Formats: sequence, structure tokens, C-alpha cells
Amino acid sequence: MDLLTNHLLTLILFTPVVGAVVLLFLPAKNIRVLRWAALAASLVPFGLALGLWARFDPSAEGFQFVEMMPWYPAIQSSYHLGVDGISLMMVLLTVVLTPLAVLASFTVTERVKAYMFLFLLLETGMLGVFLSLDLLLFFVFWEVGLVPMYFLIAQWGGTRRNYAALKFILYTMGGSLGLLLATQMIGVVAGTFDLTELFQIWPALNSGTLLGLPMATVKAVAFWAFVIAFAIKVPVWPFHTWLPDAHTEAPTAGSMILAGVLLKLGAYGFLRLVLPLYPLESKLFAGWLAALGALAIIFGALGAFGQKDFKRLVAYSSINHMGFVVLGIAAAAAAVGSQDAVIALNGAVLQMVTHGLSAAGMFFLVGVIYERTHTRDLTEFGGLFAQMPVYGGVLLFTAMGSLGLPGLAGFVSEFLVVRGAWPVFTLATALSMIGLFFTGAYILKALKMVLHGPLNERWKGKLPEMSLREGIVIAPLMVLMLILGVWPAWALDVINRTVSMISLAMSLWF
Amino acid sequence: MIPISWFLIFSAALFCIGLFGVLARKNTIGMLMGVELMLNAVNINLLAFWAYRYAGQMNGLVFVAIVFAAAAAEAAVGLALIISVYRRRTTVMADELNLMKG
Amino acid sequence: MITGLQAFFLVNALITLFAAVKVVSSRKLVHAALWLVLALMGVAATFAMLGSRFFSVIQVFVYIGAIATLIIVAVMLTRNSMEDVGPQVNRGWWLPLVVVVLLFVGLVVVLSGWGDFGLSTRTVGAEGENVMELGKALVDPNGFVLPFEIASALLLGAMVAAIYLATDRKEGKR
Amino acid sequence: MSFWIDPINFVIAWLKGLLESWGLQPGLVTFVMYLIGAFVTTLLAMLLVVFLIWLERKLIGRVQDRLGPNRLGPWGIFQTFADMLKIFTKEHITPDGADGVAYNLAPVISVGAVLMVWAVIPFTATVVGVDFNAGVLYLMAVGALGEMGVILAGWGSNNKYAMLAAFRAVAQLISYEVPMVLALMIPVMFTGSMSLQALVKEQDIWFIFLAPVAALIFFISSIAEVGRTPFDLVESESELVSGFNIEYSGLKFGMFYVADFLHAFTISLLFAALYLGGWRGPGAEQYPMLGFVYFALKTAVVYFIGILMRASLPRFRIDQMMDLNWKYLTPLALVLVAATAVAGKIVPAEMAGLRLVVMLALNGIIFAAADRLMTRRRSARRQVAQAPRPVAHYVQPAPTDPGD
Amino acid sequence: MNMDLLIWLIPLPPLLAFAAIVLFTNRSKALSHSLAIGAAGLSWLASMVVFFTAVGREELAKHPLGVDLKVNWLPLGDGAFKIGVQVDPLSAVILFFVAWTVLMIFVYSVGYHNFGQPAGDHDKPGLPPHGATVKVKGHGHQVPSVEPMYSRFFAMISLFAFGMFLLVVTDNLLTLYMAWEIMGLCSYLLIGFWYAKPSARDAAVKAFLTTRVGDMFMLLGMAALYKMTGTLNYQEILANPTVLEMLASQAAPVLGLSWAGLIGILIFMGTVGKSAQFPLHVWLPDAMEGPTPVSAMIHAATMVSAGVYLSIRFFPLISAGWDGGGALTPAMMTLAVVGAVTALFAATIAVAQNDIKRVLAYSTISQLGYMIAALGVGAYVAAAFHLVTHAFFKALLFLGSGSVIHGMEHGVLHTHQHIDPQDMQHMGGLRKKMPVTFWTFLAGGLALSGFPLVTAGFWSKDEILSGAFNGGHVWVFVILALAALLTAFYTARQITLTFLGQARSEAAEHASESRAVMTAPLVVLAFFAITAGWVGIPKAFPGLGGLVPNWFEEFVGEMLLVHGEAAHHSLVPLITSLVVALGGLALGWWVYRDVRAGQKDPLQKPLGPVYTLLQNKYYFDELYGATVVRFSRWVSEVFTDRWLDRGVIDGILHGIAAAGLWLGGVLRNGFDLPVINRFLGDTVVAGGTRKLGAETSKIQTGRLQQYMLMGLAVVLAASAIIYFFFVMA
Repeated sequence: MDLLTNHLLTLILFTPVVGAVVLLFLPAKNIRVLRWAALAASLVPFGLALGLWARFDPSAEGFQFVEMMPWYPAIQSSYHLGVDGISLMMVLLTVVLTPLAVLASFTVTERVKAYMFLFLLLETGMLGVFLSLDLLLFFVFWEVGLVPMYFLIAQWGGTRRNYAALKFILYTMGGSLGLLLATQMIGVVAGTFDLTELFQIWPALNSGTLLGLPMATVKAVAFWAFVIAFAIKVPVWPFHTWLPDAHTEAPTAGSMILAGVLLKLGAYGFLRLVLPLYPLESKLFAGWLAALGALAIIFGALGAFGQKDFKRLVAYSSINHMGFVVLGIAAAAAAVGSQDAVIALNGAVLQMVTHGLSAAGMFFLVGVIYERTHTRDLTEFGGLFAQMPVYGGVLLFTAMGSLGLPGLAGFVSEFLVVRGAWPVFTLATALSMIGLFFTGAYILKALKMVLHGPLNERWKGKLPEMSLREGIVIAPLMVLMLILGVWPAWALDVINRTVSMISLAMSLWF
Repeated sequence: MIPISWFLIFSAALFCIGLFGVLARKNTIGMLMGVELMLNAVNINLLAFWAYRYAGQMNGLVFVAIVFAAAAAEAAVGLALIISVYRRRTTVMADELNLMKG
Repeated sequence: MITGLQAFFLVNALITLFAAVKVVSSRKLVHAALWLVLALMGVAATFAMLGSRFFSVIQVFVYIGAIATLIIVAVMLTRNSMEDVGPQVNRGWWLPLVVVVLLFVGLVVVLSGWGDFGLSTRTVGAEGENVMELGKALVDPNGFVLPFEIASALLLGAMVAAIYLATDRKEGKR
Repeated sequence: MSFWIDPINFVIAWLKGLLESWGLQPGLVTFVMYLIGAFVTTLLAMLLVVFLIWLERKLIGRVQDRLGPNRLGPWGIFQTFADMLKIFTKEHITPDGADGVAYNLAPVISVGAVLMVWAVIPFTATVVGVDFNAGVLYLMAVGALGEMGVILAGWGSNNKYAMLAAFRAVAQLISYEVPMVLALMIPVMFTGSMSLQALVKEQDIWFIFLAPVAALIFFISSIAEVGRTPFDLVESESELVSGFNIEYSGLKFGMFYVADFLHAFTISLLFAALYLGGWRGPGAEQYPMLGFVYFALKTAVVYFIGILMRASLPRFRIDQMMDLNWKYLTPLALVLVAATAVAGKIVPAEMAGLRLVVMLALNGIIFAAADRLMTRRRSARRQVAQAPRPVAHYVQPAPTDPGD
Repeated sequence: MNMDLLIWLIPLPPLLAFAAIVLFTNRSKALSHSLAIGAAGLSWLASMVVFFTAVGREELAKHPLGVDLKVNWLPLGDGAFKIGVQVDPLSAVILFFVAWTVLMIFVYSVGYHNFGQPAGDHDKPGLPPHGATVKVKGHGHQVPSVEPMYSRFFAMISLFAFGMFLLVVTDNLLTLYMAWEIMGLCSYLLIGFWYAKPSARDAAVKAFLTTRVGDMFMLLGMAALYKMTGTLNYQEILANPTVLEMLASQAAPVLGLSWAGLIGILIFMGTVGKSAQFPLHVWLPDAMEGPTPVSAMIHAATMVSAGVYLSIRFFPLISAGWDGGGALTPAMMTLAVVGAVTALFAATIAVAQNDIKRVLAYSTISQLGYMIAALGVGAYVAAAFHLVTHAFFKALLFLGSGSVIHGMEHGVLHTHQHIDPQDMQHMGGLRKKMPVTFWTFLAGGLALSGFPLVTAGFWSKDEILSGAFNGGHVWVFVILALAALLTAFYTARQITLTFLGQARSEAAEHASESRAVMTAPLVVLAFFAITAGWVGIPKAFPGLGGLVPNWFEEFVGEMLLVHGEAAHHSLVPLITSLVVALGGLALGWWVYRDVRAGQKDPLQKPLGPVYTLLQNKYYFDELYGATVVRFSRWVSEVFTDRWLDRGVIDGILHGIAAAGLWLGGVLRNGFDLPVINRFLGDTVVAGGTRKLGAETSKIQTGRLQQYMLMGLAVVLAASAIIYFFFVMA
């Protein structure tokens, strides 16, 4: 049992890879076995993560379950893992969504082995980012998460998949270059990649030079490299155009993961790296970030409202929702140390979770209808409620969760962000209400065009109801949305302490 | 009591005999048998040092166990290879298997 | 004066070495395999004399039960090598012999220069090894779990590889 | 120590004292004692076989609605002795081209391998040949020796049927060792020791209740190890005439015969010791002889079930036999070991009642799941088999998607 | 039972009923409605217990019920956001009428959706039932058919009821907002209940989005309030003079308002959306697309009441800084203006509507404006009083109109006449066909128009008018009086057109009384519509004052920290209200007393274009459609999507990509191919390597053992050398 407790994070992190390797040895033709094996492989980290959660002490400070081993001693990089409240929530989100996405991919029939392999690899990449406490390790996993997604889009995507996949990879790779640059600079200047050490020394660093550049310049360059890398991933307006394309062309499960977890990597980067490492710069530029967040909220919602493609609409909704995360982070950076900052951060992290659930659910439901009709054009639907009442109910529920209906997950986080951001960025918050209004507008537009109205005779009697498998995929998401909406304390318990600590630590630099 | 030297010399002899088998046997299966003998000799050495000097530690025993595993793996793969080769070329003689010739 | 145990060791060693020689020189491969079994038995007895009952049993189980059986089966499957009773060593067999003898001499010379060469008191007790401790050491993260896991992976890989290699993949026939 | 409480140890102590009083070295005394013990045990086992052969013939006769041996002695009890006499007096024949060493060594190894098992079996709380800290492994190792006997017999006979049968036998034996070892792991895990005596002593609750599925697996694979019906492919007459021992006659054949029966009985002993609590029973600690009786009774029950199986089940096909092992028993056993390990850690041994419930539930679930999987596979295969096939001309079948 | 726990439990049964119906019983109609009604009954029971306990409690406003049981809902920073329940006088009276109306509406729905009737011939989910053919004595006979989505309806109204109960009993603004939005969802679902009808679908979206505009402001107000006070609990803010003082004295950054004013207006914007105040009133008439019980739910018992309830609840905040007389605070002024304008504006539209439900819808808007205006002039108790009485008689009127429609539908099915069963032009003379409906409707109508002394509406309306007059806000008083006149007029018009005179269509001749399950709730509500006013007769009322104690004033008035000046009762408002009520009624009856079939509205001629303007609701829908809706579609589809995202941003990206491609091409053709490949590749590196390989490959015999031997010999020799020359030495 010691092995389990001492190396829980490593186990969670690498069981998907092990599963992926096992998959390689299974016969490629036996699709059923491959599917179930992939599902089983993704369920193991889920179980382990539940254990992690159960043993996690929300009242403790700092990182827990820390593992540290020499990894790259020559450059002071180590295999350093640990979780705090934020990463725990993200890990939980990842391990919940991945099995569901795998289950949702049971309809994939081509090259299942490669597909599932990539999926499990993707899971490790994502988990690695959330778990690593070493900058270099963070970067490595960041990239590990990138490549499988590219292949998933490029190989199993829709008609314009090549364009979308290329756009995705180039865009995010471009961001990663900045990340790499910043990582290198920090590593060289600070002499370590260990985050817990960097939190202590990096913000304090004022003297010294790198390649003849003064330290202030170095820090500014590294700061902006980080910000751009993460902003692209979130994505913050105006770096967002890769997202609708990638989402639209990705396979259903790919979209689920992309929206559910991958976008969170960017926001997580802000929380884990940018805020603690650059408290001063963050505060300085928080206004810009808030403005971009508000713009993302507004233009995300407007963009979604302007779509005729169901999936594109949902994709834009991600931009809209992630805007709140950015707004919350910006508010926390500006109001550092105050109660507002803590509330905004709470809201931002919770919004990451809730958006992960609702966006994944929405993408899945789009996939469900797409599999039946082979179209995503909203104008071709209509009146499907009568044909698929259960689907209609589920879609309604999930859409309301996405809309932020109180009682479901999205509301609490949005309220917290608004509450936290209001005193800091009053105008941006007020303007973002326009976005929130249009959130309602586009959600209702989608519902109206898909479910309501006279039945499009083309689909009469042709659309089977949701299958049990599909029900199993969506049910956990719905339950979680409901639970988080009705009783968010269990999640906030975990988050609250950590974000308070982050905020406190940041305020010490002023 | 038996001095350790006896065991060491015994194992050295076993090792050399095995090595001779590997080097001189025409038949690949014969070579494999030689390898087994060598591995056994190694194990005797390990256990001898363990028994005479480091009985409190587990290193020697662990290594023996791992040698066992390696031996089993080697036998399985080796024999599978040989059988596979035999299917294709109906021979297991080492001197006839010279596809690697430059 | 030679004690009973020493005598037993000498007899065992002689039998084992003789069997080993027969393994490498026997013309009939099946006989060679049988001699191998005998040699392995001798080694198992040596293990027991070294105080490791556990490994002596393992030796019988793994080597005789599995490896030797495998070898015998392999010998029988590669039929014409079984029937081949011609010279079983290469023509230039003397060269390896020389090398091997040199090696042996060298080993003995090197070993005899070792200070503890004549050591005859053991540190292991009469109860033999503690299997429980061994097991714990094998799965202890601070012990040998990594080698152990690698060995497991090796075995698994070997198994897969063996199955893969041995599968007859002729077209249209399974 | 009074004779009535523990007669065997009483005799042993007396003998020991006697030998020491003769002035022998203690080491030599131990050696002699072991020799005597081995001799006595072997003798008993051999004599037991005589009875077993009669019993089995009689029982199978009854199952098949026959009388079985009934001429010699009361209930035909001396029939076996007559057979023995005949076998002893037959000529020793060595076939042409047989490999003398292998041919003659094989029967000896066969019997020896079985008898060696008896060395570690705890007959009572006090009587055990060697209480060996790797006893379970020893069982497997010795079983492996038995394979050697089979293979030697097959190859030494210079007969292609014998050879084929030996191959089959070896394949079967090696295959079924895997689930067997795994099934043995579970009692070992419960006990924390590989000593058989410790295993028995640990069974406050019989392991068959803690690990019913493991017991089942062990039982099935041990029957396969013995090569009895329904696993008697080795001697399927229509294909292989009589198996690897076809070229044997007379006493050498008799030895195979004895080994066969003795092996069957030995696995019953092992089953009783490993899963049915061995000699344990009310009062067995105080009166070891009582333990011996319990042990004998349990063994008899297991053996009886084995005979019933032999009498009632048809023989497997070779592919079925292999399927059963590799696709069913082995994975099942693996899952079981993992699950039991985890559950055993979660529910410590101190909470015996809870542990029992948990283990039973776990086994039930795993078995039900395995059974369901197996059933579905089987029915799927049956559907394929029942699908109409083209008769007149061969049509390239369209590639089907196995995923749907 | 513990009273705190009981209050917690009030909203629960409908929620459970909702879950149970959705998940389990939606196949069984009888089970579904039994569950829903049973749940509503349980809530009713609990509410009554709580209400009467509350009534009997001393100083309830200072020590509300249920405040002891709170839970930590959101851990935030060092503290936590707590939620809990409270029942103070205001929520007690709201609870009373909500429980009653909800239960009545639930029961009524069973009949309205034709439970027990056969399934329709061509009915589909998503469309109203069209009737079923039943064979009676050999020939076909059309009867109403049961609603195909019967169970769904009960699930939704159960959720709705949950929302309302939650909203009433909660003790903080955040939970109120949650309940508020849940009701918004339910109204969306219920208005769009017959979702396959495009009009219903659009009405649902319109309702949701229009109210959402208000909600967004409210959310901001909530955030601001939370920031300023650190809590959202009513008791801690509204019953706490220091907090109110602080809010009233600190200046907000917007428009020179104090924080109290800003927050008050922001929160009031929620009311504007929810209670359909001008200019966000457009959704409410369209919401008539839903089934009639839904209209009753939305317009009487729940949603719109919730809006006014919010404003009443936050009156201390809105009026913070107001000393009970003198100048109104900016927030109060806003309320007064919006309310008064709405009251008059909606009443004028109602005069020209022909749809029986639309008249009521505009009447509702108008009456809500009344309450808001009353709040605006500080007549707190009057507003609450009117809220209660209005809830009863408006629910009654809606249900009555549903009964009328039902009866008309019966006639339509019977005669196969193709007319709109909701159009009052086709009715007339239903008094004899549907006596129970008539008498109850009459009671409701008289209450609405404020028929003196006997009806509840009179007392509450009178109080508002006197509040406005006595407070010195004459312009409000005049507008409200005008609105009251119009109210009486269109009520009389409605009753006359519907029930009196002769039948103007065949269907109306064959209309029949609804079943008892529908009329029984009417009777119950009619009882309250008459009597509910008697608990609030002002002391100063000539003659009657003091005969019955003014219980309502004492009970609810306790809520206020700052009381208005003691009402010196003037006769002006009393006389005004008498005149407008009776005059309006008489005028209405006189104008419409003998309208014939096919005849145009008698007002159309004298009013001319004004009538058209009124009939088209001042063209508000068209105005919004041409500006707001079109603009937002242009912004989203053209500006954001086509220009900004695809044009500018993607254009820049594609430009970068093209540049990269060009650079790559140049490098490849200009450097790689000529320099690296031809020069270096073919001559120097590759050639040399190839030669070397050919030389060394000769020692490769392919014999494994030779390799090993060679290797071993080398190793042996090396070790020997090392050993002898280094170790030994």
C-alpha cells in the first residue's frame, strides 16, 4: 500500500500510457476489445484519482502527494509532482471526462487502435501538465498533450480537418515556442526549474543579466511569452480563431476533451505560472487581460449567436465561457490579496470545471445528433423534440447548464467571477453582461432551431432515441452539473484554500 | 564447512563449459543450452557471495530472481526464434544461418 | 579431512560438471537436453547447499519444469536436428576450447588473488533465506520494485514475442 | 507425549531415541529417520493405490449401472492384486529404436514425481515430512518433474503416437500450471507463507469459503494436470491409440498406471489441505490422530467428486481444452488474484466475518462476470456456426465489422 | 415539527414531484398529476402551518421564523456564504396566496388538459390537442382530446412551483436569484409548451431573453451589493439601519447616485424584466401562447408577483435615505415613473384587444405598474396589499378565461366552425351557458375594476390612490386614477362582450360549462377575490374604518424601519376611486351592451388611428424587431463572424501562413537543392561513406559464433592486459 500512497500521482499519470502500450499489443481487428480495453485503461486513473481526492486534505497548505526524483540533474530539472486544490480539480475533471470521451468514441470504426492509443496518450499529457511542479516537465507534458490532438483532428476529423488541424497545431505550437523560450530563460537565470523554488526566487529577482539584457527585460519577455502561450490556449480574444475550426472538425470525443480539458491548460498556466511568478507584472497588465476577457465574453457570445453550424456555435460558446475565467484571473491579479481576488479566483477555477462539464456535454450531444443526421446545419433541424424526447430533455438540461442557469453548475462560477471582478473592473464586468445576455440568446437559438418548431419532415421516424451508451456518457456530466450547481461547497472547499494561498503569496510581493 | 572457493571454481568451470557450448555447438538449440549453463553458473556465484558475505541483504537474492526471469524470457524468445527460423529454412545449424554476411 | 557435506559437494559438482560437458558434447541433441536436466538438478542441489532452499525449488520449477521442457520440445519440433547425429561441434572447435580454457585459468588466477577466497564461514543461518523479506524487497519502492517491474515487463514482452514468432502466418491458413 | 494422543510422533521419538542410543551421529540419525519416513510413506501410498484402483473401478461401474469388479474376494476387493500379479510377471519389452535411457527412466520419474509431493503434505498437526518454507513452490516444481517423465516416455518410445501424445500432454500440463499457480497464490496471500503447514494452520475459515473461485480453478487445473477425464486427451484412443505410454507394458506400464492413480489421489489431498482446512477440525489440535481422520475424510470427498466427474463428463477437444485454459481460467485467475489482493488489503484478516462476506461477494461478482463474458462469446460463436453457408460455390465473405 | 425545518421543506415536494415525474412516472398521466397535486398539497399544508404560526408570532419582522437553520453554501476566502430561510410578515402573506393559487391552478390543470378524455385523432406532441372522434350511437361525435404531453406539463409546473416557493422562503438575494431563474426557465418551457407551434416557440424565446435583460442588471446589482455589504442576507442588509445608512451615504461612480440608489435601480431592473414593466413589457402578452393555467401561473401566482415581491422586499434599500416624506430618492422616482407609465400605457392597450387572454395580460401589466408606482411613492403596505389581492383575482380571471375558452372550444368542436375560440368578438351570451364561470368571472372582474366595498380590489387600489395623493405626488395620483378608469372600462367591456348580450357565433351558442374540477378552483379563488380585501380596511375609512381591525397594515407594516407619515385620510382619493370604478364599469357596459356578430368595435370609429395604434400595441414589437433584434443579428452574423473573425483575424493568420510558405519555397529552391544536395550530398559525404562501408564489410561473415569468439578474444586479451599490467603492478 505504500507504493500506492507514495506514488499515487505517478500512477495516475502513467496508467494511461501503460494502457496505451497494452493497446498496441491487442489485435487491431478486434475493435470491441480495443474499445473496452481503452475504457478500462482510462477508468483506472479515474479510480486512483478518486482515492487521491479522498486522501487530499483541503485544509493543508501547499502541495500534497509530492513526488520528487532527479530527472535531468545536469540542468536542475527534476521529476517533481504534486497537487493542490486547483490541480486536483483539474485532474478530477480530466479523469472524469476521458473515460466518457472514450465511451463516446465507441462509434469510431476506423483505426480504432491508433485512435484509442492517441486518446490515452493525450490523457497523460493533460494530467502531466496539471501535476507537474517542474517547469521543464510542465513544458514536456504540454507538448505531449498537443500532438495527439493534432492527429485526432487530422485523422478522424470532418471534411476540413486538414486545415483545422494545421491551424490548431501551428497556432498552439507558436504559443509553445514562447513557452519554451520563457522556460529556458527562467531556467538559465534562476538556475532551477523547480516551481516551488521559483515561486520564492523568481519574483524577487531584480539584478543580473542574461545575454547582456537587463533582468527587467528578461522578465518582461518571459512574462509575455507565457501570457501569449496561455492566451492562445485558453483562447483569449483575438487568438481564438483556431478554436471554432478545430472544434468543428474534431471528432466528437476530441471536441469533448478539447473543450473540456485542453482549454483549461491555458487557464491553468495562468494560475500556476503567471500569477505566482509575476505578481507585479500581472497586476500591471491585468487591465489589458480583463479587457481581452470581456471582449472574449462579448465576441464569443456574438460569434456563437451568428453561427448556423451547431458545433461551431458550441465552439464559440467555449470562447465565451473561458472569457469569464480570464476575467476572473485578471481581477485576481489586479486586486491581489483582497477578498475580491479570492472570490474571483474561486470563480475562475470553478468556471474551468463547470465549463469542462457543460462544454463536453454539449459537444457530445452535438455529436449524437450529427451521427444520426450527418449534418450540423441548424436550419436543417427543427422539431426534433417530438422525435427524440429523451435527447431533447438531455440537450435542454445541458444547454441550460451551459447557459449558466442557477441551480446548475455554470451559475455559481459566473456569479463568483462577476462578484470578484465587479469592484475591480467595473466597466469590463458591466460590458460582459452583454455577453452573458447573448449567451442566453445563442443557447436558446440552438434549442429553438434543433428541438422546437415544426418537425422537419426529412427526419420523420428516422431518428432513433439516445442509446444506453450515450445515456451513460451524458448522465455523469448531468449529475455533476446538477450537484455542482446545487451544492458547490464540496468543490469550493478544495479550491478555496489553494486560491487563498495563491492570492496571499502574491500579495507578499507588494 | 565448504570454503567459498569451491563454489567459485565450480561455477567458473560451469560457466566455461557453457561458454564453450555457445561458441562451438553447431546447433542453435545447443548454443541455447550453453547459455543456460552460463546463467546457472552466474546464479551460483551470486548465491555464494550472498551466503558467505551478505546474507543480511537482499541484493543477491533479488538479482538471482531477476536472472531467472531473464533466463526464462531468453529461452522463450530464443526457442521461438529458432522454431521460426526452422520453419522458413528447415535448418537450425548456426553455420548455415549467415544472412548477416556482409 | 573431508566432511560429509564436503564430500557431497564434490560428488555433486563432479556429476554436474560431467553432465555439463555432456550437454555441450553429446551427439544426440535430446540426450544433451537430458544431461542439461541433470546438470540443472546439480545446480539446484548446489543452491540448497548454499542455504537457499527457495531458489533450489525455483531452479527445479523454472529450469527443469519450464526451460528444459521447452528446449526438449524445441528439439523435437526441429526434427532433422534430432536425427542429425553427425559431428555436433564446428570444425574449428579447438579455438573456442583454447579461449575457454584460458578464460577458466584467468578466472581462477584472478579469484585466487582475492583475499576472501578461502572464506569458509557463512553469514547465512540454518533457516536459509527469508522469503518474506525477499518478497517485500521486491515490491518495496525503496528496494527493488523497479528491477522487478522491468523483469516483469521483460517476461511479458518475451511471452508476446514468443507467441508472435511462433505463430504460423501462412496465407489463408491459421 | 502419550501414544494415544500422537502415535506417529510417539513412534518417531522412540525410534530416534533407539538410534541415538546406538551411538550414531545426530546428523546420521536424522538422515536415517528421513529415509525410514520416506520409505513408510511411499509404501503406504503404493498400497493405497491398490485400494484406489479397486474403488474407482467399483464406483465407475456403479455410475455406469454395472457392478464393477465382483469376483475376487468380497466385493471384488482382490481384483487389483490379481492384476498386480499379472503385471509383475510380464516380460520387460523395449521397442526397437527406443532410446534406452529415456525409455526406462520415464516411468520412474513419473512415479517419483508424484511421491515427492507427499514429502511436504501435513497429515496432522504434528506429522509432516518436511515443513518447507517454499512448500507450495515445491509442489509446482515436482509437478514439473512429472512432465519430464511424460516427455521422456514419448520420445524414448520411438513411436509417433507416443511422441504426439507427449507433446499434447506437455502442452496441457504446462498450460494448466499457469492458472494453478495463480490459484495457489490466493491461499498463499491469505497466509503470508508458502509452507503447507502454515497454510493449513491459517484456515480458521476454510479457504474454499474465502476463495471459492480460486478453489474451483485449482480443482479444474489439477484435474487437467492429472490428465483425467475430461482432460484425458493424452490418451484419446481414437486419435493416439493409448497415449504416450503405448509402447510400455508390464511393470513399466504398471508404474505409469500407479502414478496416474496416485496423482489423482494426491491432488485430492492437496485440495483438501489447501482449501478444505487440511487436518483441521474439532479437537484436531489436541488429538493429532483425529486430524488425520478429518484429513482423510475431506480427501475422500474430493476424490469422490473427481471420480464422479470422470464418470460423467465427455472429453474435451484440444482446442476447447486450450481455450478453457488461456481464455478463461488464466484471465479469471489473474483478475481474481489482483482483486483478492486488493480486497484482502482493504478488509484485514482481523475482521473475519466481514472478510468472509466481502470475499464471497467478490468471488461471486467476478465469477458471474466471467461466466457472462464466456456465455456471450460462446453464443456468438454458435450464431456464426449456425449461419447458413454457401454450399455450391465459394464466395469471398465480405469483411465484417466485429465491433458491431 | 421544528418550524425552521418545516420552512426548508416547503419548496421540496414540488421538486421531488418534478424529478419523479421526469424520471419515472411520465408514462402514466394519472400518476403524474396525482404526484404533482399531492406535492402542491403538501407544500400548501406546510405553508398554511407556517403562515398561521407566523401570524401568531409577536414582533415577527424583527425575529423572522426559520433564521436559525443556515448552511454554508459557498466557502469563500476565510468565510462562507450561508443560505437559509426566513419567513417574515411579507413572505408570510406572499406564501399564503402563492400556496393557495398554486394548489388551485394545479387542480384546475387536470380539467384544462382534458384528463380522462380519449387521445386525439391527429394529436402530436408539441401541438395543442385537436379533439377526438367518439362514436356515440353509430355516428361520429367530436369531443376534446387529452393533452399528449400531459405528464410533462405537470412536471414543469411542479418545478415552477418549486421555484416560487423557494423564492418566497429564502433569506438571501442569491437564492432568490436562483429561484428567479429557475422560474424563468420554467416560463420558457411552459410558454413554449406547444413547441411545434412557431408562435409559441418564438414567444418562449422572447420571454426568456427579455427577462434576461433585466436579470443581467440584477446580477450586477447583486455583485455590487455583495461587494459593498459582504452579505446578501435580507436581515443583515434590509433590517440593518447602519448598512442602509452606509449605502445611502456613499456615492457610486455612476450618474451621481448613491450606492443604495445604484444598487436599488439595478435590482429594480430585474423587476422590470420579470414583472414586464415598460419598456420590457413586450414578452408578457406573447406569453399567452402557453396553456391557460400557465398564464395564470405566470401572471398571477408566481413570476410577475416575484418581480414585485423583489421590489417590495428591497424597498428599504430603494428608499434608503428617504425620510418618509418629502423628496423621493432617485430610485424611488424611477419606480414611480416606470410604474405609473406602465399602468396607464398597458391599460390603454388593453382597451383595444380582442383576445380574451391578451386583455388580461395587459391588465396584469397595468396592475403591476400600479404596485410599482405605489412603491415609488412610498406606499409600501399598499403595494404588498395590492399584490396579494391582485394575485387572487387575476388568477381567478385567467382561470375563468381558460374556462371560457374551454367552453368555446367545446362549441367549436361541436359545430366544426372555424373560429378562434379566444376571440371575444365571437362570444357573447355565455352567462347562461356557463353560469359558474360567469359569476366567478364577474367577481374577479369587479375586483379588478375596484368595485366599491365588496371586492378586494377596491380596498387595495384605494389604498394606493390615497397613498399617492396623501404623499403629495399628484401626477402619480392622476395617472393612476386614469388607469383605474380604463381598467374598469375594459373589464366591463370584457364581461359584456363575453357573457352578456347574445351569442355572436354558432360555437358560442353550443358552449358548455366546464367540469367541476375546473370550476371548483374558480369558486375558491372567487371567495378570496371578494374577502381578501377585508383584512386591510384603513382605520380612517369613513364608516367602516375601525369596525374590522386593519390587520394587514399592522402585520406587514411592521417590516418598515421608516414609516410614512401617519395617513391622514382624505376623501379625494376615495371619491376618485369610487367614481372611476363605477364610471368605468358603466361606460364599458354602455358602449358594448349590444355588439352584434361581425360588427366592428364601437370604439374604432371615434378613436380612428389611435385605435389602430392601440390595437397594435403602439408598434413596440415592430420597433424592437427593427432595431434591437436586427442590430444584434447584424453584429453577430456580419460584424463578428464574417468581418472580425473570418476577415480580419483569420486574414492576418492566412497572411502570415502565406509569407511562411513563400520563405520556405525560397530557401528550398535557392539553397537546399543546389548547395546541400548536389554539392555536399553527391560528392563529399555520401561517396566517402560508401567506400568505407565496402571495405569494412568484408570481415562480416554472417557467422554468429565467429563474432562472439572474436569479441570474447578481444575482451579476454584486454582484461588480461589490464589485470597483469595495472592491477598486479
